[in-house]
Amino acid sequence: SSEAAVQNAPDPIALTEEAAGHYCQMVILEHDGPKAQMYLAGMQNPLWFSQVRDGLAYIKSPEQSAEILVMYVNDMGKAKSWSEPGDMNWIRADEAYYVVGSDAKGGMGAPELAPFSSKEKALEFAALRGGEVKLLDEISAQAVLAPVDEEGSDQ
Amino acid sequence: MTSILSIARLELLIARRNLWVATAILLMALFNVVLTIAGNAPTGDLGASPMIIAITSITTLSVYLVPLIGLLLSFDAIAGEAERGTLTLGLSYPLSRAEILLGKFIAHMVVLGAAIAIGLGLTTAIIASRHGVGAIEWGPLSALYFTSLALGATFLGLGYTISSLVKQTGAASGVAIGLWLIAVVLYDLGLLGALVADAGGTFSKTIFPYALVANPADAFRLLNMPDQSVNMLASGLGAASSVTGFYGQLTSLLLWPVVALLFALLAFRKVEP
Amino acid sequence: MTSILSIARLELLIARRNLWVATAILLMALFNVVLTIAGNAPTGDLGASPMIIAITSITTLSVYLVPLIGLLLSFDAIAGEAERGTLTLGLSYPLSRAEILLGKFIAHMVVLGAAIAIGLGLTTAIIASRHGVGAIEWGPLSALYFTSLALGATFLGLGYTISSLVKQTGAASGVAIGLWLIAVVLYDLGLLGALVADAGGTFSKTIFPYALVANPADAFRLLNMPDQSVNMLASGLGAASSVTGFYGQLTSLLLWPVVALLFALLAFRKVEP
Amino acid sequence: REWQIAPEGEALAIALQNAEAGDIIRLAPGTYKGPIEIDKSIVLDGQSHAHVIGNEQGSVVTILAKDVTVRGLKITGSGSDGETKDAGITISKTADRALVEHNELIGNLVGIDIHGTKNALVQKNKIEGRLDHRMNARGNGVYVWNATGSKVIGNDIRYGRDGIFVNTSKKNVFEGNRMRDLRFAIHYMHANNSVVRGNTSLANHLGYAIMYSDNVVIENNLSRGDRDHGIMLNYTNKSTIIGNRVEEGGEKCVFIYNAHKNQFNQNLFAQCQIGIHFTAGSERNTFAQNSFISNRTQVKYVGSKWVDWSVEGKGNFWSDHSAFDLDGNGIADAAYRPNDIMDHVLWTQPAAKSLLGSPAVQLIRWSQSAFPALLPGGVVDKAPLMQPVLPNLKEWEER
Amino acid sequence: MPALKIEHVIKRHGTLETVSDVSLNVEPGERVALLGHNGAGKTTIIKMVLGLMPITAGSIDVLGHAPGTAAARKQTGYLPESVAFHGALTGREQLHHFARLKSTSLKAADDLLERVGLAHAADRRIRTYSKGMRQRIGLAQVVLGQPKLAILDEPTSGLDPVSRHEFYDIVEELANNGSAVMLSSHALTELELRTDRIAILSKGQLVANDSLQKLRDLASLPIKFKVTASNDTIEGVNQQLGGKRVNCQSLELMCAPDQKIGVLSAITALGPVVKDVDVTPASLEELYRHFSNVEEQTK
Amino acid sequence: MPALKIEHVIKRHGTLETVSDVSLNVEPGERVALLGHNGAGKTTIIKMVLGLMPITAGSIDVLGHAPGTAAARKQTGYLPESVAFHGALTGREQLHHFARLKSTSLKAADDLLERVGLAHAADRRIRTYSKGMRQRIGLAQVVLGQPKLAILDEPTSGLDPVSRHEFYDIVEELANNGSAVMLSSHALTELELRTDRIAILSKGQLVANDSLQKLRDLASLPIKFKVTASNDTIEGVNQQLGGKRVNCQSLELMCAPDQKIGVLSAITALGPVVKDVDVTPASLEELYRHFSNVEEQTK
Ligand SMILES: Nc1ncnc2c1ncn2[C@@H]1O[C@H](COP(=O)(O)OP(=O)(O)OP(=O)(O)O)[C@@H](O)[C@H]1O
Ligand SMILES: Nc1ncnc2c1ncn2[C@@H]1O[C@H](COP(=O)(O)OP(=O)(O)OP(=O)(O)O)[C@@H](O)[C@H]1O
Ligand SMILES: [Cu+2]
Ligand SMILES: [Mg+2]
Ligand SMILES: [Mg+2]
Repeated sequence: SSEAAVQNAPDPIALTEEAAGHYCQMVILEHDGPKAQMYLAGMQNPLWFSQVRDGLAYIKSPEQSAEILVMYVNDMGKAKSWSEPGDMNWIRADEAYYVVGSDAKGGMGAPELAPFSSKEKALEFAALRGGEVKLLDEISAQAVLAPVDEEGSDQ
Repeated sequence: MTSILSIARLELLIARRNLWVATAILLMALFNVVLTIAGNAPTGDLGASPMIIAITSITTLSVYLVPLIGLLLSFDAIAGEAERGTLTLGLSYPLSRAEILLGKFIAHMVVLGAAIAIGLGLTTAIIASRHGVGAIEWGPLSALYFTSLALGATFLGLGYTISSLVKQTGAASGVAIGLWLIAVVLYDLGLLGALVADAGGTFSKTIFPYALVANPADAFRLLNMPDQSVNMLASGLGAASSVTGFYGQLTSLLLWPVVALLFALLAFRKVEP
Repeated sequence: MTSILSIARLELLIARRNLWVATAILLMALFNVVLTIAGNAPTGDLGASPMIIAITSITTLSVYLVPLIGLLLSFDAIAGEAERGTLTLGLSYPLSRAEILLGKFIAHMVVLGAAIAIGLGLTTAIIASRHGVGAIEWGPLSALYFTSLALGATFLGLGYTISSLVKQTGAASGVAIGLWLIAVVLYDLGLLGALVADAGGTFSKTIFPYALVANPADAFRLLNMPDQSVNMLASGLGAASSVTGFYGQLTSLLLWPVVALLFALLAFRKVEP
Repeated sequence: REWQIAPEGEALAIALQNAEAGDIIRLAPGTYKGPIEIDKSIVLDGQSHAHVIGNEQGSVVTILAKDVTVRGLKITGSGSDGETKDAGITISKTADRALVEHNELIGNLVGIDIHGTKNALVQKNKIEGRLDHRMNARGNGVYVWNATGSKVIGNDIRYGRDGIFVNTSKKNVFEGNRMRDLRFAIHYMHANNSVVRGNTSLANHLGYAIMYSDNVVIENNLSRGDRDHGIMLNYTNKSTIIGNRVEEGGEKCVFIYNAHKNQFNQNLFAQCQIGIHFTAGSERNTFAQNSFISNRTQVKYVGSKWVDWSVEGKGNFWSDHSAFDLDGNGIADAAYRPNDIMDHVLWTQPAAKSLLGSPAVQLIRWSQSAFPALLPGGVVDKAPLMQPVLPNLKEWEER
Repeated sequence: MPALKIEHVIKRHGTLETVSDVSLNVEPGERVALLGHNGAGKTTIIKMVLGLMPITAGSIDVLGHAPGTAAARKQTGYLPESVAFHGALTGREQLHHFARLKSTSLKAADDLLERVGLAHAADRRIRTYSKGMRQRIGLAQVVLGQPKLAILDEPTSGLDPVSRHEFYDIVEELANNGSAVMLSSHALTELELRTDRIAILSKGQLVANDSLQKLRDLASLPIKFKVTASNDTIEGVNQQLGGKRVNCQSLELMCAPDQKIGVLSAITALGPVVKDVDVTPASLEELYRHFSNVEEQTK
Repeated sequence: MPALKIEHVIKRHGTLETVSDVSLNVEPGERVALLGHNGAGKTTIIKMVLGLMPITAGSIDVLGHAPGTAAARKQTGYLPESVAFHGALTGREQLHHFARLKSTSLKAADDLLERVGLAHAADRRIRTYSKGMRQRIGLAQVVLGQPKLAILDEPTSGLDPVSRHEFYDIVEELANNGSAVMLSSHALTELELRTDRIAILSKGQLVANDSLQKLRDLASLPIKFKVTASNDTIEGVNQQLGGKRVNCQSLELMCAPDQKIGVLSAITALGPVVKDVDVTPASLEELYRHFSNVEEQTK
């Protein structure tokens, strides 16, 4: 995105009780894991995503309902724990390091990409939980768009 | 003034004898009636009034038909006289070239105006007979009428320009059809292509809104389309939206006839009979 | 024969100076290239060769463009001469009217033939450069070429007919555009309407297939889209082709130019300069 | 033994304490003080005129024993703590085979909480949630958590958050319920191998929200006037959606996000802005004999692959497909492509909306029907039906 | 056998009869001029002869063929009254084309271009030609291929005096080579020496059809003398010669053609008193008027 | 002040110079004829005067205004060399239109239709008019509104002899009312009595510009006598008069204009031997050729 977009980008806001996931329509405050918020041109309030994966899926999907101004994700390096990702530790999605392919599950149970502002913390996480560290542009669309079908996941 | 009117009178006479008037009226009437009746089939979902539905389809149609009729009425205006040899004498008369153009313009506007009026009149009559007089919405109807006139006037002007520049009827008709293609289809196609290629970059935000409204056919369409999705767009365009909104569209549509006639005058001034 | 060729030569000269040749070639080339390039993009299980895809698109395009170019080349042929006053002398020369028509026809066919050939040549070149020379299928390509010529010839003939009947360039151009609309758009629309109204009755089974093939534009389309899978994707009227079959379509397409030229001759015979 | 209890003093509490397994406690008309706990396999029958009022703390009726029946009570006055899931009736982990029927649960945070129970049967209750609080702070009509073999049948649920919220449960049946004025009518999370059949969802935000679940059968349900989506599949696989009727919806009749190998058969999707919106990662779903009628956009699918929406020569019915069937086999002679290149442009370039209705757009639209070469990938129905196969549903019957 | 035989031809446009029972022959080698007021029907007759217009009644025979047949047109050259060419062509291209149509050599066309004085402009577009230059192209194309019958509708209109003479030279050459020439014209003077016969049309009817001399004799119009003397002698001259005083120095006399020499002698007999004498025979125009009026009066 | 003042006007088309340094005035009430071979540049000059064509160099003043200005056009009447009208209109409609443009009464237009002899065809489409009839519409429109300057490019082309006279009557009327008239023509004879001054163009240059009489004097071309005697006497006549034998009955003599009477007396002195004498002064055509050739030779 261009310089103008950077300057005009709205600031992130704290997660609220009303925040409902863009895809699942559920209250996302109740759920574990990092979240994402996204501002679209011409819209006052951000779109919320119950998982970072879904936010990235929105970005990487060919559909667009409006221009994306900015997306923020929780910096899991500053989160209290996986289940308490934090209120105001938002970082720009295009500046984050993501751990892709770890065993971490998002708030709803799908495989999750863990975002960090610091590359070191990301590497640390990857060492612990598996996966590799990638920048936004390096994440393939397939990684967030491919169907999730975990045969053995149900009891 | 009498001179201009006399020219207009004569042109009308010729247009009538050449069956242009009948053709234009028939075309507009036919398509309007078909669209109005087709649009009134009970689909019943969108919740739009029958009048608005009719106006939407007629707008879509008019984008094609009004420029076409305008160009067909005008492409022969200068070239035809030059070929027939009547121009030499005409230009020696105590009328300025502007007056000659104006006379022809008035005549052709009368033809166009009559054709559009009859077409819309039939639409109104059909709707009134099916849904009662209450279903008629005079606002959008008259907006459509007057913007159609402006659109027609633009293409009359451009037609005269072509006719003056080319000076041969055969060639003029070709160029006119080319212009029609460009203005009505290819221009927007280009914009669309640019949008896709640009993928939300600066073109989409800064140039596109102006480029869109700069085309009189687009300005006309946007002005007459009540579709909300179109107006909603303005919000996404930021600063450009105010310029390209209703007033921008109206300005474009009102400016174009003037500009086109000025072009025509400049081109006509260069014609040596 | 020399006379006919001399007329053809002269008409070609005039067509070249009037930029008709350039316009026709440019139009065909532009659209063909766009379609060929665009048609080579999609992936997936369409199961057709790039050549067939391109030919299918170009066929559909040609249904519109070839008649249009044909009519634009021809509408002025008689009316223009009548208006310019060159017809009187021309008709006193020791050529029959058939020969005069034939001369013009040859010239216009050369223009049309060149335009189509260049368009198809570009298509072939693009495909060869992308998929190798092996991807070129000469059979469908030459079929498309010659049927395009037949389609063009038909509308040249009809254009001469109009030009002879109307005798005024301005009016002739209007009638020509009307004919184009009817043949290319409204006729099929009417058939569709009849099909809907008839709802599978006798019309659909007995008259419709013949009515469809009776339109040279439809016959042309059916002839060039024989591939059932592509046809399924392309047009809703495909199934009717099975009734009249290849020979029916071919007969229609080969008969039409002859009939159109006969019409033209009859009309031209009636012209008093 | 049968107990006849009048609404006086601590009679109910005493009866509950003294009853033995197999006893029947019948309550005379009148109000009874809650909360109560049932820890024996008894039948508590309010005979439709007994009203148990909780103290706004915790659940009003808690079933702890197996094989308990709670019938004919009016229950109000639960607590409001979402964490502890304060409910009108809580069927706890130990209360296998509970039968809860013909009760009227009004204004409780959660109506009935099936909490880790096996084989509970909840039927023909009338549940009205709260209208205070914000939607998200309200409770669900029936909350099914970690339960197996539950049957929720014929309940009439209104107000509150979700009508039936199923979480981490399996092999349940949800049948013939009516849900109105809710967020989701039925909300599935991590609930496999269940059946959702014959329910009615009216004017909710979302009708049937199936998430993170496999092998769900969604059959013969009705969604009418649901604001966002009629049916939503979110990370849901291998499910069967058959014979449902989604109509007069708001945004989308069906929304599919990252769901695959699902089967859609003989459903009706009518009068929505979008018939089916098909997004990322949704593959190998099959669609046959569905009817798409008068949706503004029948299908929204952005993808460069061709997806055939017909199964063994039978496709779907599309109300906007103007095709013919000259050979009379019931299958249209031309394929149907719900989306064209223009749709793709509009979905990817929102600014292009201003060109809607322009000749250029019409040209492109027309080209897609005329020039197969210009088609982007997308949904193709190679065997569209000429006649719709409409699902036959029983309308909800008022008791 | 005449090259052109027009017999009892009638042409009607609706109820309007524009040619009424006209019969006229043109023999090979003969030059016939068709005269008549505007709208008399000259062009109409010509178009019928060429088969460009159907004949309402009567018959026309062109070199033994029906008008408009290929055989007739093959041997006919025609110049329309308002000749026009496609402006985008050059004169040479246009004439070469005509040469090909008439199966004549291109060399002949080039020679003709030279002959009608267009060699210098032959490769310019006809669009830039002056009116007379276009007319010359028209003339050149008639002569191409030595037609057996040449039909020229107002061939000299727009031509300058010198070209006119050259044109009639060409016509004479044609006739000498055995072609029949029918031309319509309003320029009477030039016809005097350059045509063999004159046919006068009036309101669609043929009112005269003979050689100039015969017509003169038929009409026997008076000859006019203009005698100029000095101021003081004119009175006497007038008394002696009679006639009408025009001004103080001259008078006008008329006499029948056969008295011409007698009158002349009488004038010169007056000696040096007479300063000048002009003798004007009845002009072709008077003859034309005479015949046109005869028709008027008989109506 | 002249109504039309052309000063050192040059016109070039690319490298082709079609009008070279022409200066010419026309006074109010004066009738000037513009002569010249085809392509001499007459029409070019006229178009420049009307402002229909830009002037390459020099200046033109029309009634005190620049050519082509509204003021100039307001007082100018013009007849193009190939006048044309829209065939779908009737003569009356067309002339009424012109009358409106010139702010003249429709009655005047109707009267003019009568005067040019088109009253009977006034309500027919111009498409059906004969060439001369169209030319008459053209003439009528020039005269409409009594222009101060009338520019007529070959006005009599296509007109029959009678209409030609009527046309010159109209021109005379115009001039008498103070209009300046400039007309181009190739019909020399008719100019003789009907114009005040003759300007001859050759290859874009003005080679003569004076009254006919003055031009005659300037050129002093010989007078021609044709003497006819009987077969047997011609020999003697020839010996006595000199000259050239034309055939066995007549001979031709030439003399300077001032010897005319002398030669005539000599002829008549021969008495009855002489059967006929024709006296032809140098025709306008010879005069025209003379001046055109003078130019040729000086080149
Ligand atoms: N547009 C032009 N380009 C080049 N030459 C031109 C153009 N217009 C006229 N001429 C040339 O200018 C010359 C003068 O033409 P003009 O029409 O004035 O002749 P004219 O004296 O009127 O002849 P005519 O008696 O035949 O009417 C001609 O040689 C003509 O070919
Ligand atoms: N199509 C027509 N319909 C009606 N009248 C016609 C038609 N064509 C010609 N006329 C009339 O026929 C008459 C003869 O016309 P024609 O052209 O033969 O005259 P012309 O002798 O050639 O005259 P000119 O000397 O003016 O060329 C005219 O009165 C004319 O108006
Ligand atoms: Cu959920
Ligand atoms: Mg004539
Ligand atoms: Mg000229």
